[in-house]
Amino acid sequence: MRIGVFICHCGSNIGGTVDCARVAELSRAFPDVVYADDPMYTCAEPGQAAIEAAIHEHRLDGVVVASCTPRMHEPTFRRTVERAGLNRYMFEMANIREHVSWIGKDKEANTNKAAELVLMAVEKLRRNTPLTPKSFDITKKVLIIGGGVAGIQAALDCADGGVPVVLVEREATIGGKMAKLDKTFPTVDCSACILGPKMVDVAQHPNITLYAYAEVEDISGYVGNFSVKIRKKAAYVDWSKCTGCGACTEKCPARKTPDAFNELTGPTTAINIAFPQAIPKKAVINAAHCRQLSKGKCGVCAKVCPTGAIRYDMEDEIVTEEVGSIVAATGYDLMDWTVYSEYGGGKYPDVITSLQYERLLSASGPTGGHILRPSDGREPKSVVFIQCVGSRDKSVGRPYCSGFCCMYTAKQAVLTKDHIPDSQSWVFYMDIRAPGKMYDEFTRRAVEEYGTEYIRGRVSAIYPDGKGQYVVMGVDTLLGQPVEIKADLVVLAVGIEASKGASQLAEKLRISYDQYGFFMESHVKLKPVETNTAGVFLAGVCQGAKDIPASVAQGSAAAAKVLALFARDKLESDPQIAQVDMRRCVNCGKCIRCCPFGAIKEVEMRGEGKAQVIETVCQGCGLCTATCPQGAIQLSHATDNQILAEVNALCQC
Amino acid sequence: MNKVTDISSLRDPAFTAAVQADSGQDVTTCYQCGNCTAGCPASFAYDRQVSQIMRGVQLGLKDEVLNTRSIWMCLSCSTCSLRCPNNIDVAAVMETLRHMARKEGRVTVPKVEKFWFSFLDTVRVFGRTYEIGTMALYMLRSLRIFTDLDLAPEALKKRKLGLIPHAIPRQDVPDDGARAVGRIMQRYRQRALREGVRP
Amino acid sequence: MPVLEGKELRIVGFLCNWCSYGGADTAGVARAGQPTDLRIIRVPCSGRIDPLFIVKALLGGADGVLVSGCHPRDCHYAAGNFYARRRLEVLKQFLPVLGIDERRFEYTWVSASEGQRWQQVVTVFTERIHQLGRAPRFDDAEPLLKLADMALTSLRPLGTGQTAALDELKDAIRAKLPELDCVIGWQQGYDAAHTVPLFIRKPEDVDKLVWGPFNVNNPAVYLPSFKGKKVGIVVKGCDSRSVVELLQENLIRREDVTIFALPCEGTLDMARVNEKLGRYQRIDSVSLDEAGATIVADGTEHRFCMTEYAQGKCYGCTTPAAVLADTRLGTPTPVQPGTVVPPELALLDSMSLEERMAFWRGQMERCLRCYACRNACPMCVCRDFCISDSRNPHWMSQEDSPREKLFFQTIHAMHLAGRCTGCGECQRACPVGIPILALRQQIARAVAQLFDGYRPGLDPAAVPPLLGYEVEEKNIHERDWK
Amino acid sequence: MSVVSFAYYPGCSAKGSSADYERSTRTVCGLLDICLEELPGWNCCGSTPAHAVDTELSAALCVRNLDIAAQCGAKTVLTPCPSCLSNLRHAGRRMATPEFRARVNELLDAPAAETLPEVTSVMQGIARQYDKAALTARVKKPLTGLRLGAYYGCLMSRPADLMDFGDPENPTLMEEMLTACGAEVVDFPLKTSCCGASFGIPERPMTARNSAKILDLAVNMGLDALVVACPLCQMNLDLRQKQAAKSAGTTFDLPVPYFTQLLGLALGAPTDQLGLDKLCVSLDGLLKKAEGGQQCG
Amino acid sequence: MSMIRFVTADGLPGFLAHLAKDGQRVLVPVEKPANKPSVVFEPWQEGKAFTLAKATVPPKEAVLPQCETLFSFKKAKDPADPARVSLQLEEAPPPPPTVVFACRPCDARGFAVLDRPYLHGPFADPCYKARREALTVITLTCASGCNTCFCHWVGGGPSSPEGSDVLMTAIEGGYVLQAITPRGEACLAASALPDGAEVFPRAEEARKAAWQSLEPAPDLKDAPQRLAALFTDTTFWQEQTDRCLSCGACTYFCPTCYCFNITDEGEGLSEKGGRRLRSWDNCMSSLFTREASGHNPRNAKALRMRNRVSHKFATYPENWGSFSCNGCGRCISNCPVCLDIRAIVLAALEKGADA
Repeated sequence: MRIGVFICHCGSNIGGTVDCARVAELSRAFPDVVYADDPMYTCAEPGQAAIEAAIHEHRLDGVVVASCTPRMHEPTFRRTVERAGLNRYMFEMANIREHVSWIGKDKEANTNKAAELVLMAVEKLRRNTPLTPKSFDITKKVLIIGGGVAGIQAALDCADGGVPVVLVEREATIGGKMAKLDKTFPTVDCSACILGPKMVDVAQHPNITLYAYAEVEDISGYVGNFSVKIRKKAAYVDWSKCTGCGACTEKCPARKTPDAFNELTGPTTAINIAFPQAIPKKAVINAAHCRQLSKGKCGVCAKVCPTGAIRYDMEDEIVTEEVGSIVAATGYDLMDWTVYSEYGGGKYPDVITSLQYERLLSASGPTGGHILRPSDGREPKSVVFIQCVGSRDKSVGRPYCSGFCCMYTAKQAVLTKDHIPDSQSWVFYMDIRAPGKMYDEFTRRAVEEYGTEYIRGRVSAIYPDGKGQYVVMGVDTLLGQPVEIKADLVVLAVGIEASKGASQLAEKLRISYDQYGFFMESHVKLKPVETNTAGVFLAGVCQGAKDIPASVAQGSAAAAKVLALFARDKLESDPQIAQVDMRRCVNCGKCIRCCPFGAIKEVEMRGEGKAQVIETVCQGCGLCTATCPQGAIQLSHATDNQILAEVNALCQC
Repeated sequence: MNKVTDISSLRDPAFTAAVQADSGQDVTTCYQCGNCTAGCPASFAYDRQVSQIMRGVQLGLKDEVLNTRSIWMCLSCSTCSLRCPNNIDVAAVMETLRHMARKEGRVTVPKVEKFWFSFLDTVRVFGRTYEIGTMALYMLRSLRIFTDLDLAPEALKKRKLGLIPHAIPRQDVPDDGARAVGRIMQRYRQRALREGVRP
Repeated sequence: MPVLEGKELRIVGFLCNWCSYGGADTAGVARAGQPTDLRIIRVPCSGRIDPLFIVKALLGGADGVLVSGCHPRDCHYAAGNFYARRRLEVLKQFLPVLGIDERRFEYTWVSASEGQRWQQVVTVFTERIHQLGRAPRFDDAEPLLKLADMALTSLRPLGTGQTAALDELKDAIRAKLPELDCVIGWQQGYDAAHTVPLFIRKPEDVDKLVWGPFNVNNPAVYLPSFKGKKVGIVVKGCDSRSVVELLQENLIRREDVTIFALPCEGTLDMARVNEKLGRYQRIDSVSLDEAGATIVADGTEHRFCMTEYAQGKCYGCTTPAAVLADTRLGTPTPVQPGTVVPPELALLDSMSLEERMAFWRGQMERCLRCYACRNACPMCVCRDFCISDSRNPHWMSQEDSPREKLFFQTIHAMHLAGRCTGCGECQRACPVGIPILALRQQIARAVAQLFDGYRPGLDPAAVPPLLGYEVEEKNIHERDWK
Repeated sequence: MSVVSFAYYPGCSAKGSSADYERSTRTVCGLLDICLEELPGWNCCGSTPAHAVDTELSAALCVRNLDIAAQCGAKTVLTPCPSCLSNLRHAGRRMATPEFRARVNELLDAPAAETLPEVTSVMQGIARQYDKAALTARVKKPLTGLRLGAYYGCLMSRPADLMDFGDPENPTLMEEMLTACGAEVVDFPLKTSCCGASFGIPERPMTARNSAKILDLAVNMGLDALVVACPLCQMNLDLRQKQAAKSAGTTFDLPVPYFTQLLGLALGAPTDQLGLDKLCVSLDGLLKKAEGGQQCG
Repeated sequence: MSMIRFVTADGLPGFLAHLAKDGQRVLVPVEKPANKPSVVFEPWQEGKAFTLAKATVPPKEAVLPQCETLFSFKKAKDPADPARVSLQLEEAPPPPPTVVFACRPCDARGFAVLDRPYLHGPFADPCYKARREALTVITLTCASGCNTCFCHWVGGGPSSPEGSDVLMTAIEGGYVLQAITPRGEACLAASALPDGAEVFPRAEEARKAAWQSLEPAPDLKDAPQRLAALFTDTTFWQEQTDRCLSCGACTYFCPTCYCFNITDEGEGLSEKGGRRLRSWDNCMSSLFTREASGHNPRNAKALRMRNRVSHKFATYPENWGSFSCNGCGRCISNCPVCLDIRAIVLAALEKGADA
């Protein structure tokens, strides 16, 4: 073999702590290496051109690039060698940036380590074989999980692009958190007015199948051919008959049912339609509070329903959908702020969350859009907003910034002044994060036009003063003094966390998630919509904190990814899959037994049973290779001999 | 207050490191939210707020920090530690600073230290606290005769303060208990002197 | 390339591409400083990691091996790490019997987001390896030879099968023979003190069948070669476990096999019998009584009491009666509850790590790589395609170094993990008497301990432990990285 | 229930300023079949002054007591005083560090026992034997009609991992006990605020202001009494109540009894065995109210 | 009469020390303690315990090691043009002069069997030749036969001198050493051992007694032709090999099996360099005849057994005029299933007689 080695300086990123020229020099002594160079930036256009030129000039049939992580540029360089006429798998990378130059300061050790990593790559490359992908048919249909604004946007864009969409929403209505908001920053326009039409579009779009009050039960398959089981939860109402007239909700006697849509700021009925603009506008019975379902006597709704839609005997139903791609848009939940005992831990009725405050502000909320204290229904005159409750707080395990609280707090302060002109708002903050378009201007308006007092510091404790008000013990670090404020109402900007069940869904999707449950994108900067599982994309806050415009943008971005994927009629399967050496196979069946994908079947060959890999099903994990005792099944590009060559490059005493 | 601090020359990284090592706290994680100050029951008696002291430690401003009244007025109630969003045991930092100041002989609020010594003196002699004794010693030390005199009638009436020192009864332990305590204090004192710190 | 003398030690890492390799990248992006010793080999999944790679590295001069994959439940391939966890844990418990400090091998889980955790893992592991220092090299060990203590007490009475229902058995075989291609049993070998496998094809062959303490061979070894044919087999209790294990792995079909069983009262350790008989030309007589055998050779009488001369495995045997049988004759032998540490394993247990390495160094010198051990093993299913003599994959060379030979024993032992029934044929077959059974016994002990006392060959319906997993492993716990 | 016995460390104030706490503790434990065996020859834990001066000195003073308990074979030591509890527990924990242990042993007459007993508060000790229902079953004179607040002070519940009192911001054990005694217990938001501690002598405004804040809220909430578990808190809130009132420019008349005193009343102990006479703000009004409640109830 | 020397039992170590001087490798039987003890040939060292028991493993290693490096190679790259690689061969060092001490007549005859193909055919194997020419064989005659050995069936016997340079026979009080070849004479002449002509008759008596103790041997002269006739009778071979496990115990412990395999290991560029290895091969293994295409002319173990037995008792005699089996019986005693080559040959004779 004739191998070329390229040791990238990556500017000073590698060159700063690795003697790249020395590594190149050492590489020239490695087996089959006929050319080695140390370019400044290998991934840049000139760097790639140099590789192509070297392939031609030195008749290379294999290339090793030592630079950053292969998770970043392996595809780039594979295309490079392909352009120069090599098979793309005749290429290996040595990671001398993330694994060497960035983590060690000792230049001698780094240089030696880099050379060894190159040697390992060379030894592996010498055992590489050209691989050719196979193509397979795909199902051009997309599953979108979550019907918040990000999921809605992704659904509409996909549907408009001609792709059939299956939209699954856990709640009885789509709309997500945005549907609960009164107004949106920085324009202070009505949330329902801008989201409502999109929700209606979802309901009416011929390409969209909506499963509301449903959850994804199980996902199998792979990009292009996923099979999804969806659990349609029992609503106890036949939605094909329900017209959303609301007669049932008027007569329902269980009037103390907690109202999740209103963030528990007021009660509702056991049979309920979340809010007037709900999509689908269908009733759902809360079984735990329904007298008929919990105690077996009532049946009022069934009596009053004009279409006979009530079905107390309804059970969950599982439906299966075949799709080619999946967009996860599961959004977020507020963290459980009651861990803050110093803020009463939920004991004080007038210490509420900002989302609850939205419901108090909203005309469709329990107070009809009037700000009234939950404790006594009085209009508050002194409202204290506390930011970063459960954000940037390691002591409650939430060290990250929730991203949008600064902005909505400013908005809520503005709205408070609008609603109650003689009120005074106070905002305790640590830093104001307002980097969006018109954002900083908006926060300034809250101060300059609406007289909101921003106090730089956290709040140590809140307690009722025994006379109807709350003492807020804070600090003004700019003043260098502790401060106390008597408040009528305290609104906590509670931090966000991944929505409930996010990690379980990630496991079903076989995607990664961080320790807080947010889904991992493929690359934090360059692949923010992709996941490491082909065909699965992310939209909205499920990937990390972001506001509405960013969520909508990512919804559209995910849709673009889906449309791009479906622009092809066939997909190419990764050829890095297992292959059976039929002669070695003794048909012991161990590989078939442990393959997680059912990608190995038994076939008959000349009267003997043999294992055979189904190429489009195999995902290339190599479990079979590690299992097969006689080494008859080998994972291409990670064969026993290739890994042994890497081991032997290091361990040959 | 109104002075310009030349941070570049006053900065003492070794001081920051020493505080971190002795207290076991990573002060770099403090992001100056001020929550310690917000909850501090002694803040009104401070010349520098606790969050400002944390800032001083971060910057390595040794004199600024060790010469404060605040480290002497700290109540050790740990409210700051409890509420710190970065899990810093701020009270431990304050106590460390107090120990450092004392060992260097910097006692900005001598009366507090005098009270401690008065207390510990009775313990050394009797093995247990002797409240009247403590007060008497403290009055001697601080030359403040009128301390709490307003309470005396009530306290005496209710026999709140024992007039007789309640030392460790001799019959309780084979070796005189009070003397054992005295020996502990004595050893401590000798060791401190040997190690060159103020006992 | 050699390690940087005085600075580094040789540490090899195997990281899954999706989580831990990404985690190491994340650490790099965060400039999370780490010791430089580690060299990372990127594999698609921790499930891809054959534990033998790790042994290969450790025997080849690695001072430490670190494996990291996705956290349980987070595997990119759904379950690869669940399998890896079991296999790697078994390996970890196996290494000490070779004389390798198990602390030199560690496995853990690091996700792509856990750069800090990765930094911690690398730092802690590297520190640990530096504390342990350079790994002792197998080739440097001074050979040490020690003997297993065979003075053992048995869990059940040992005898010579005097009252066994041999005639009824013969009748049963005769009756069944027309339906079968062959029935495998035992017959007298080159003299009366040795038996060999018998293949009964004709009714008159049945008369050759013998039963007694000389029936040492495990006839189950022949079953897979009869796959697809109807075959009968006469078994001792231990042999029946091999049959069950073969059934469990679908290497034979239940409907093809007819099992004849007599309760076994123990078999003789022919190694020690031959040793005592010494060089002789003729066996004059062999007489059996309930307690043992009396052999007269070249006019000299030798007495072999079963309690003294049984095979090592017989003392701890809890399955003198067949686990599975179609025709079962005679009354089963009672077994006391309890466990006996097999003598070979007890010997290894009594040694320090250094001594164990020296022990194997000494034992392996005389191995000729004849592979009698492998071929006598009923669970060695690869047969003609063993990776020990293959170039692709190229696990082993033809070199005759003790290290290479021990590596083969490790391959065999690891491939038997969760499958070895402890029949001991490997060791019995070894012409030069290397106590290789100890390696299998250690694996079996680890499997039993990790998987709730699992013993291979008892239940044809059980899933072999290393071909299955539990999402929550009861006895495998994530290690602390502080 | 059979009699259980614990080693007992009264703390110095028990012999002086909080003799009533000591008295009522012993009475209540007696009524509850909890035998308290006072450690022979115990010494002062060093309180705040010792640890303010030096951690090792503080630990040495504490460990001497723990060592005595260990010699007596005690597994658990009860103490009524949160300050003593905190010091003893801190010392016990720090002794797990070999270097620290060595430094402390240098100060002692003889090296301390390897295993030192655990220390717990009298309150937790009682709760370990009696859950709410079991306590209610022992109540002879319920405190019906009394509106009480529970005040723990700053030391009792923190640091949380050391003091083991549940939520350090919101301990509820005392409330449970008082509720078991039949009183109406309202959640007192400043239950873990600092009263000013031992600064009463060197820096009177410290105790005065902090105590005033607590007393003020208690009065605003309409409490009949603020129940305490700490000798120092009790002194600051009761003996120094006038100082506090003066600093706040107001007057207070709020009884501040120990929880053991109220427990004793509920369990039917004679008032003279509870040291009620030592309280500066008398409980008389309260007692009358309770009796009235009992009559009504 | 040839040179005769005598050595007392106590004098053996001294004699070995004499042999070992000048760096000569003296391979002596050494017992390896185990529950199944084995005896292997190992280089003698001062103070090292040895035995005179028949070895489990024959001394074939002296001339045909289990694995030998034929040569090693290193590659060097031209720093100016890494594509230019020069290869440097390193011949294996010349073998040390070796004495095999106290092997048995069957073992010594083994060397004679190996000599024919390796030295007397159209091509002499240089590696073998070098080792063989540096070899002195001192053989201890057997006092008796044993249950598995049958040297006298195949032309040997308990005191057969074939292949030996010196024959050594135990008599009371010591051993009589008889030079058989000039090399043996030189060996004895150089020693300080006293003359043993006086006691030689006692040695002859012992040898005679050994011969007399043997069971009568069957006549195998028809074996080559009978076996050849059975070549196509696969049923015969299947019946004979039912219990064979296809391991290599019979061939690897055989003093006359000489098949080998050649593999290259290692990299010319690595520090250790590359090695061309010659290692024993085993005709009982399926791999022995597996072709690159995957086709295997001896797929069944019966066919492989046919090869082994036929080679020893038919084709080798056809080529070289004598059996290649020397009747040491190790293939029987070491076989995990006690497969008995004697029985196969006898069955072939019987079957041929029937026909």
